[in-house]
Amino acid sequence: MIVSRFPQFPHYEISIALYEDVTNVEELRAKANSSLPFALINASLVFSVEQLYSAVYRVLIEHTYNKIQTASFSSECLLRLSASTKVSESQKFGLKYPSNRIICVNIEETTDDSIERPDETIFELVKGKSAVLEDENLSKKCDADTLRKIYKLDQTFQPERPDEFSRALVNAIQLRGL
Amino acid sequence: MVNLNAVAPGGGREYYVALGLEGSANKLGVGVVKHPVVGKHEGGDFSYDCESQILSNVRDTYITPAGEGFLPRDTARHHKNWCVRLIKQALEEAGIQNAAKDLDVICFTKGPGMGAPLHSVVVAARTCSLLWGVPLVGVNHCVGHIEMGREITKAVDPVVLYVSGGNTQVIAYSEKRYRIFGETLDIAIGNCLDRFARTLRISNYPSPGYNIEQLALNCKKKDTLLELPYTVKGMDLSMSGILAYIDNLAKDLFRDNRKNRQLFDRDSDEAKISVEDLCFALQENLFAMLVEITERAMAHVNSNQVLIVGGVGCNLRLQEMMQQMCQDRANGQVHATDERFCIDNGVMIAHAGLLQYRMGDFVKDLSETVVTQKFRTDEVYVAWRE
Amino acid sequence: MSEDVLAKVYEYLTPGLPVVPIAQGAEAVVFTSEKHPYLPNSGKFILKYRPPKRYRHPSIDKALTKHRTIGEARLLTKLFLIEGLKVPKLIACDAYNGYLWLEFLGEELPHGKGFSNLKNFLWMYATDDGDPYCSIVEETLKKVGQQIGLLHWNGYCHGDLTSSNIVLSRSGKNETSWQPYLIDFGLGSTTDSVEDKGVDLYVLERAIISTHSAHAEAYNEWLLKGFSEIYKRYGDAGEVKLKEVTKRFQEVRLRGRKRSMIG
Amino acid sequence: MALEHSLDLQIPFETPQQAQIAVKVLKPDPILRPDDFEVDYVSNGSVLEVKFRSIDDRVLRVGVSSVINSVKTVVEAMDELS
Repeated sequence: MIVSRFPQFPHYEISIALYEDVTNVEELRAKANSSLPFALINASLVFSVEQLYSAVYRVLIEHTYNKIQTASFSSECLLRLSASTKVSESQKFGLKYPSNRIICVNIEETTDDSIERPDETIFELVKGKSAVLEDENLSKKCDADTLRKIYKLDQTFQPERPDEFSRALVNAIQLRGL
Repeated sequence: MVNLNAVAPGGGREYYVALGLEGSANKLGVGVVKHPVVGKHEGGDFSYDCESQILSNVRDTYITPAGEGFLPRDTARHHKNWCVRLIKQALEEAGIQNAAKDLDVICFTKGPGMGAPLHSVVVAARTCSLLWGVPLVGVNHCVGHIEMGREITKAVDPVVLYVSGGNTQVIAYSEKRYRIFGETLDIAIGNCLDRFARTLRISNYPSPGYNIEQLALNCKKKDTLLELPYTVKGMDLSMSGILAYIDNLAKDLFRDNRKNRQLFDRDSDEAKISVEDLCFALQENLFAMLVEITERAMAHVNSNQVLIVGGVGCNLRLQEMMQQMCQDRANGQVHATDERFCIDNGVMIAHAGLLQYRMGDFVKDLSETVVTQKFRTDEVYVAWRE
Repeated sequence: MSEDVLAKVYEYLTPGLPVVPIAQGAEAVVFTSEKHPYLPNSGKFILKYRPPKRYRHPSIDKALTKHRTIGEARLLTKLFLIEGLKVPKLIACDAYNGYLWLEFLGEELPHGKGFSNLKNFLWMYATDDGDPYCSIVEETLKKVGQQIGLLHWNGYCHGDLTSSNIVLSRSGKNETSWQPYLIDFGLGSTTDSVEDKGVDLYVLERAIISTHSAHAEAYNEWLLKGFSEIYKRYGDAGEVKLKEVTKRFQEVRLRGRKRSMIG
Repeated sequence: MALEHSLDLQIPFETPQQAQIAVKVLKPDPILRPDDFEVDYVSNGSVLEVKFRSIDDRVLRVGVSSVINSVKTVVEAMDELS
């Protein structure tokens, strides 16, 4: 689990963790929409850490300066990952399609700006193996074809390096809805 | 090294005196300027500080009836009628009793401008030159504005916004030329305002632009601005589309065309927009574009000074906006002049022509005095600056 | 730079994200930051802020700021997808407030010659004992022309092509080859208009003439050469379009010189 | 087309010098349509002689009136300013 704060938003603590071989996906799906305070993201649609954080940054920008369009930080995370303005489309990033690799994102408003020791209990509902959240791990197991479809990247776009693919995703996330 | 004292003043005087004649558009202006011989001018670029004294500055404007513009032939006739009288008046006011002895040079506008009016004035200039045996200098009208503006405001090396009936340019000095960094791609700002004033059929006295400015001040709904096309293209701008757009609105307003819902309320059918609102919106939009391209040029040449010249430069709203732009830039300064110098005048031609004369550049053969409608600012070799 | 503008930016960013102002363009103030806005990476990043302009009516100002911030961000993402075209990477976009985060490009030129945009680069070779016609200059200008060629061929225009809006980057201090990047797309557009392209070329030509007049002829020739190379890659169709663009370019240039200036 | 329409003017000045000045003032300006209209100025003693030739009387009239207007300015300047 990684706990961090963005320098521009010191009063929000962002906890992110990647779980593999999750066994209780059905249970999580049932709870995802209502009772869970954190976002559950299908890890196979996350290509890079940059993609993920870029979406979280936009959640906080929208939250602070505009207004978030969904009920909670957790659903807003899915929305901001999506390239489409439709909320229903953003469900693809959740557990709409079964996946046993899940990324959990929790955004918490805090009174101070100190970084706490990771609180491993916040995601304890997820029954799976904690894995390292890093680009190599993500990109290797990522469903690139679906990502291309979601982000409307056709086959003429053939990046030489993985960071260029990631850049295309960040582009789409930053421009969504504008 | 620039030496402005290379040519000694005539008659053993300690100062130069120049007569300037301007008539490129509907203003006929005659002025007399005096430059004292100052030691510092021998070595270095002090062309912005000639310690010049204005001995006289007289002007007569050809005013057309409301709704009408000025045509070249009628304007030329006006200038012919008044030119000699104005020269006489300017010389008297300046205390010049013997022009042959007391003048160093006669300066006239060579261009750009309307051909026939320019010609009317140069005929008088040539005659005076031959009668008195005083040399002639042909001056670029735009350079006249720039040099007069620098002299009055002491702006050393400003970005110049030149806005008048015939010109809209953003200019900066570089390597012996006043170079044009941005300009209108179609009509000039003053032309745009004049033509809109004609559509509104408002008076051309003292000038159409001034009357638009006054109407804009009386706009009652300054918070809700009528949206107009905003057409900045890099450091250039285009205004014909905006004029066409607002002209149509004005015509619909006069025709009482209630189908135009931009103008008339859907429910009450009452006009939502007044002539004052149109004038306000037009000024806000056009001037925002002018200030923006000026700021672009400033950023490009790393300058923090602006000098506004030309007739539209009298507009206080434009000056205010330019001021606000400069306040937000490091050490930004705005220099503007009042109507005596902003509006076309003879003094500016005398001053710029005298700078040229002092660098040894004057007419050697009358064939060089043929006026020209098209004469770009950057064609002039600016010998008097480093 | 006005204190008000800086105060506003510092408040937006909070003390946790310190930035240093490096340039004030006409529209935007540019800052550098050592911190990335959302990644733990440190390095050098650009924050471009379009402050409200007091001089213009609030409704014009709001519309322009939003339109240009979004426009620039959108164009950067589209241009990134064009093979061979080099533009800075978009990191984040906050259109409501007029902020863009971008990748930092370029470097300080040696001997205090300033930041490595094309303008300073050309000045560097024009002053002291530099050779303004050396092969590095020629190569670089051709590459700049190619970048513009790629931009135009793919249906885009820059809208404000000046030598300050072209940044040169190289892989290392000893590397002699420079890669030009087009920056500052606030006035850019998606367009197939031959007129817009002609104006783009004219604006750049004039910028070169006004700031690098002594060598402008050769410089503009090299730029145009690079530009043409891109079009010529596309055979007859390319040649036809190239002719259209260069013909219009000459017309725009002529219009500029001959524009009637009568009141 | 030949320039068949013509008009000669003799304008008396007070002195030969004045007539010479008038020639010098009027001469430099180019004719806008040299194929349609020609004008020639000479001084003969204190008289300014102007010869006009034109393709038709309309062009002739416009040209003559323009020159007369200029001559008026010259004369006025001589009267008032010398």
